[in-house]
Amino acid sequence: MTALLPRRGLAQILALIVILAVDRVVSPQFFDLRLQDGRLFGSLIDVLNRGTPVALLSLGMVLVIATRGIDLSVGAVMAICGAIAASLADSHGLPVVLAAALGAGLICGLWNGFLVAVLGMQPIVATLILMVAGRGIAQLITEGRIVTFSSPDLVWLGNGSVLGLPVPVAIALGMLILTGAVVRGSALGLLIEATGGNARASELAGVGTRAMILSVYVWCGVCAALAGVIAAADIMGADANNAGLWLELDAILAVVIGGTSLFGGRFSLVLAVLGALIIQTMNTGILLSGYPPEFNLLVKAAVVLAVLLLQSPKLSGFAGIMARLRGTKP
Amino acid sequence: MENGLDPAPPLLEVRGISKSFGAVRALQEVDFTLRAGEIHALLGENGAGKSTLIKVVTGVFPRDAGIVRLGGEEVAPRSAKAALQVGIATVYQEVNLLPNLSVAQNLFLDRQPMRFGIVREGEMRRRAKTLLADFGLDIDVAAALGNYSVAIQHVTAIARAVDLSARVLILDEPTASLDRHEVEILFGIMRQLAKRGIGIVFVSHFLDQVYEISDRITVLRNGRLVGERETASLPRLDLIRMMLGRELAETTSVRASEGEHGAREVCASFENYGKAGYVAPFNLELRRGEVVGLAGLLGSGRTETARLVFGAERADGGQARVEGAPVRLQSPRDGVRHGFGYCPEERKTDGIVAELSVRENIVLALQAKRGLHRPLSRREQDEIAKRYVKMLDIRPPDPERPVGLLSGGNQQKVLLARWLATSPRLLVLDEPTRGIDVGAHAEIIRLIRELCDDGLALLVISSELDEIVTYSDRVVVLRDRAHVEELAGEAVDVGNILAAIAADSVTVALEAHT
Amino acid sequence: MKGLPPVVITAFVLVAGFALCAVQFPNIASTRVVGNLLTDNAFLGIVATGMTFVIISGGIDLSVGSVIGFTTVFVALAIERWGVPPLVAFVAILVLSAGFGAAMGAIIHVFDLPPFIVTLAGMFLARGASFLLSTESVPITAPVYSTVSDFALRMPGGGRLTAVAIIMIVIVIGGALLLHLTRFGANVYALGGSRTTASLMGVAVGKMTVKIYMLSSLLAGIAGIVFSFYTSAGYSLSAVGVELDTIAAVVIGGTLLTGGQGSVIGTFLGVLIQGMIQTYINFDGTLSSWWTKIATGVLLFAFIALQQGLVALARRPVAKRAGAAS
Amino acid sequence: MTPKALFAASATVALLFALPANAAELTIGFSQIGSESGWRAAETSVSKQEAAKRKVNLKIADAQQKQENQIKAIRSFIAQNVDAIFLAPVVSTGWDSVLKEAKEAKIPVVLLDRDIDPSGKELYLTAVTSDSVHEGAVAGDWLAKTVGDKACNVVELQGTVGASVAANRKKGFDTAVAKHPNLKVVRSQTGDFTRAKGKEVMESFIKAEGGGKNICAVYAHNDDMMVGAIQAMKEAGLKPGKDILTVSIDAVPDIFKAMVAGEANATVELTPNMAGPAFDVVAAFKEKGTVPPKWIQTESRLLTAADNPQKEYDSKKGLGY
Repeated sequence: MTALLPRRGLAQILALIVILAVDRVVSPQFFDLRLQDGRLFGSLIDVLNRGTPVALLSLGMVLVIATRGIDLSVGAVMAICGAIAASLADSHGLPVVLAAALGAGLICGLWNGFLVAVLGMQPIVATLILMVAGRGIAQLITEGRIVTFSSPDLVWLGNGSVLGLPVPVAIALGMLILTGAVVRGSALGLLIEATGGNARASELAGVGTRAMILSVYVWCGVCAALAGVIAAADIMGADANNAGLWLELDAILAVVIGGTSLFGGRFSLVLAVLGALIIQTMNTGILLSGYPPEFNLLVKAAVVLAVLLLQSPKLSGFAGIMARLRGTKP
Repeated sequence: MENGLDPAPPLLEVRGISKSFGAVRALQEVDFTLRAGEIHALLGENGAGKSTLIKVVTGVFPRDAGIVRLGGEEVAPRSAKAALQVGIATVYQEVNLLPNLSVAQNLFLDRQPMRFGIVREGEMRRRAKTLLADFGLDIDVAAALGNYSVAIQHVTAIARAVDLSARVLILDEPTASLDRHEVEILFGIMRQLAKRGIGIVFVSHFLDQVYEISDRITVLRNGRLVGERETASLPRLDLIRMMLGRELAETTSVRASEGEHGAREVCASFENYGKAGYVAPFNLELRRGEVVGLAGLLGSGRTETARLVFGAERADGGQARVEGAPVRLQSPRDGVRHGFGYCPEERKTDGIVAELSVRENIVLALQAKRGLHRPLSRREQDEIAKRYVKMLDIRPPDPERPVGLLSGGNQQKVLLARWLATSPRLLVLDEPTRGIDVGAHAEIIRLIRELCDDGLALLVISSELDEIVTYSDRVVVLRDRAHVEELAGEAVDVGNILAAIAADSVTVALEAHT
Repeated sequence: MKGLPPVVITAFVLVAGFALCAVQFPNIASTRVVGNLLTDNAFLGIVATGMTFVIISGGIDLSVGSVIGFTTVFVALAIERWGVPPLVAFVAILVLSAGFGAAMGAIIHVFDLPPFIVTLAGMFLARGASFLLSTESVPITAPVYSTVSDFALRMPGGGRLTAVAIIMIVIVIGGALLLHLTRFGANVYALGGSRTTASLMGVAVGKMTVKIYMLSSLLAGIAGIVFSFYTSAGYSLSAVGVELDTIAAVVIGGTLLTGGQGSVIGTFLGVLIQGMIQTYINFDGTLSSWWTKIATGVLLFAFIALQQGLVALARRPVAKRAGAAS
Repeated sequence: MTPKALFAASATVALLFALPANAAELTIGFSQIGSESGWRAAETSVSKQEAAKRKVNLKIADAQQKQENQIKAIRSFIAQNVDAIFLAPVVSTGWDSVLKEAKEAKIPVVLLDRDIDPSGKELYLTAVTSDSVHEGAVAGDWLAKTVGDKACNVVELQGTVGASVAANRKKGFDTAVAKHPNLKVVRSQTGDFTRAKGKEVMESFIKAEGGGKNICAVYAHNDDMMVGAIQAMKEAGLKPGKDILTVSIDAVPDIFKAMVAGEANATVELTPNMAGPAFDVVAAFKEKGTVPPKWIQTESRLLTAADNPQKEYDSKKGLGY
């Protein structure tokens, strides 16, 4: 029993199950799945598909937060990279498009990392700069219009399917595995956790903390770029005004729901992605429920608070339940 | 101090206190008595229950059983604040004041002199000035506390507690980060306070200091009371036996026979090495199988020397050599690459990563040295962790326990393990025994010797001269951020070191304060 | 006084920036523009004053923009639809917003949750609640509104010192006095230094946390009322994103986001710097939407970098205090 | 800090500010809402074109969708003593006091695209706007006419919650549809005026309404959301324009592209040229003192697949949508 359950994450899994159950109540066909044009079709797939951008953002964000940072610019970076991808899509091949977009994300990440790791700015302020300017840069690229494209390659990235799964979902899954492999397969994970846990001590132990901090912002930029490309591919156009708008908050929320502390240290990629899914399950449920949209934010606020309270160390009652499930004493 | 025959009830009387955390019984039926005007040492190894007792008495932890009487009246404070209100104040080792506030605000936080709801800043500063003058401090009280030395911060904390009309003052490891001179000042203040009738509980690992200042001693072991004795009638060995529950030589002197070191191979050398405004240029040779001690007052440039040697600070002149070859030490990474290791003085802020496990803390430096792309597999990590947990007797022997939950001594061992795992040629230890209980203390000294015998070069900083003399082959004495003398062989003894430290200024200061 | 050097630097940046703007657009150097600067940023100045307390105490409050939005809607509906006298409506909303802040503070303290997330939920909640009240903008026609919004002290040169500007200045001064001269203010700094230590030193950390967020929400409520004076209307989408402007103003004003240091006056100057950037962009009038954003970002960077550079420069010559005992 | 460093720093800032100002006969300040949609961007670029035609020096202040920024912009236009102020109000209320200031400064104000609350009638010269309630009604009438007597379940993609245009377009549509009991709005959610949200919301509508079989028509408050919804329908294996009727508002180029492909049925045009008539009005007012009517209503043309969508697309695609 103990071995089967994850060390952490029970609160998140429970929350997801409860929200799924609520979704089932408001929308009886929630769990229906069928094959449509070689691709799975149903609300569950929508949850995965729509959750992809935030899931990708949270993959980068969780590493940044693990180093005690925060990246407010990811929404703007999404817009920039989506705009680049859309502008190039009809004149260049997919590899060039992807390279340009991801390269731009990498540069954005380098800029943030430079401000935080080298100039020593506080992460919120440092990334606020790109958050403000970045959307402007994206609009500069698109000149304020929605740049549409018809390149089948890029469209496939948004709407195609792999083994019945939508491509974005497959990409997110791939990125999760890749990030996991890079972070846990190399020493990066340990060194990031050490940097976030105690930067001074890690520096004295010979860890290149600046390089760690720089690299997580770069990775965060790349993840945001990929999310931006997918968002653009999804609607076959780059909407610089709205792409990724306020998604930084959702990504931070996903990471925190995933149990990673905003004060850095221990992190979990899988749980961060699970956090993103929790948010999207809730959003999809709201859309399916048919309630007037005026209620959307209230429901969101209530769910966020409930999930956070579930995790709170101070709620000993729940901790007791968790402990009993794990078969240990509180 | 008054004589021991007191007709009145004792100032603080603790009877039958018990406290359990889950299945762990931290305190069992502990009694403790403190008289007015006495300095009472509370001793015991880490984990003996000293901190728990203090926290139960001051209401930080609720107690399971027992009573606390203050001046004959039963008290049951629910929080540190409530304890303060009834007159029990605690000053911890890590000064619990706010470095970002002014000294005056720190002294009067939450009780500033007010008029019409507004803090009377001038009045507050005047009072702060007067208050600190009683303790022999004349400083700018409007400046932020963080600008001052740890000693001044400590005195400020004590001044605050006393001014809060504390009748019982609990000092938890107050001397741990003070140099000798500062300890003298603190002891002067303690004696003065005792004369005023305040009862002082003194927790310390420095037995010399305990004998110097305390009137009586209470010893705890494994959550139980071992006994209470008059200090004057308790031989040192008996005390140690009470604390450890076993026989142990107080210190083990195993200094290598001199004459040999001249022949030893030089593993790192520093010529004219220094940094303006930090440490004056110095020459230093570190040889295999040799311990070099750095002695001097706090702020004399010991830690600064260590940081330069390791590469944590960049030198602005001079040449460092490793095995004869010139090297540049620009960052800790350079130091690590050349096979250096550094256990800093501030374990909590500069040493451990509290949240991470013992295993992860141990492999951290080795992993950093190997680089990202050559990760240690989980199996290798487990093996390394297991090996060092066993070798250094880290307790509890659970490599997956977050290191922040370990005692100070065990954290120190984890840090040692971290560097040993990198197979270093030179290890720099800054106050390796500070804040560590007697048992672990002796163990760490033994370890230092063993490492040295294994061919490691060691540079050790310590404020405890007895200790430094015990293990050092050579001792470099620092004063005013400069290396002033190097003692070797027969010359290494406390008297010579003191003489070198004292030179002129300090003896004058010491006289002025005693 | 605490945090003086950053304040001086921010003040210098403001004056230098203003001079440069005035060189290019002489019209800027008029009392009219200065009056506009104060009037247009009145609500921001008020809410930033509250945010300064929160940030110095080591927290953050993302809900303020939504609280402003909710306040305007509530006030408008109360006065226009429910027939409540304006003063009563003001008192009601201030009680309500203070209670809202207190609840967030209590959750942060009791459940030991990060303020960023709790106030983010608060932001959703307040905005959602204002949608529930009304999604339409509601004009306020009560006579007190035209009286207040038409009131202005004439400055020489045609400038107007409006009622809302006066309210803001009073609150900024009040906030500065509260922060620097009272026990509450000292406790705010104490919390920012270290919550645990502050608690051990006798500061009632829980109560302080509740009070600080209460103050922030209360000031957001006042800012909401000022906003409703400013626009004579209540609108559920008003003041979206103001929390970020506010945080930027506080930071430009020299307050550390890590807590423990900062000042209300610095924040006030930060608000004016932001207002000046916008005034400049408006005067220029050739910047398209995207250049406006980019220019704002570049200027934000320039100000922060300049300030950091100057602070570093100012600190360098100061040798570390020896601090030896007598 | 040294004076030298300060000087260097100031010089850097000075560079940022050193952008040239140009002179022209008539200077007009335009407080634009922002660039939240393609239509808005087109309005801005058409305004610039029209200004260039008439040699008007147009100062555009972008408010980033914030009323407070618009008020600031108007105040700085007044401070600059411009000849006239154009205002595209983000919200209908809250302009009284700043417009009073403009009136005191004798600067005429022309509203573009959107009207303000009636209480402010005497504060502006004229309003060049469409009637967004009417737009909704045109869409509703078209749907009623097209469907005839058949029962028809309509799903609605609303604009941003709280936006007055969204409320008006909903109101106009609801009124028109209410006259036909066979038309029923079964689901209504906000798509925030964006393609991405429009697509996401449509996806969930399709799931909730039996895979789209129960939906007979979609009404979107703007074309961008409809473009997203069309994609959602196609991905669900439905044929937009045939299985499900579409009607939306704005007439952006991409909706004509969809019409050409037979995937969209109708749109209601909102012309981006609001500034043109406004310039003429201001010029006449300045030169001859001609007082224009209080409301210059632009036409809300209904455009369907029958109206040569390819031509419409070609004429609009260069306008900066």
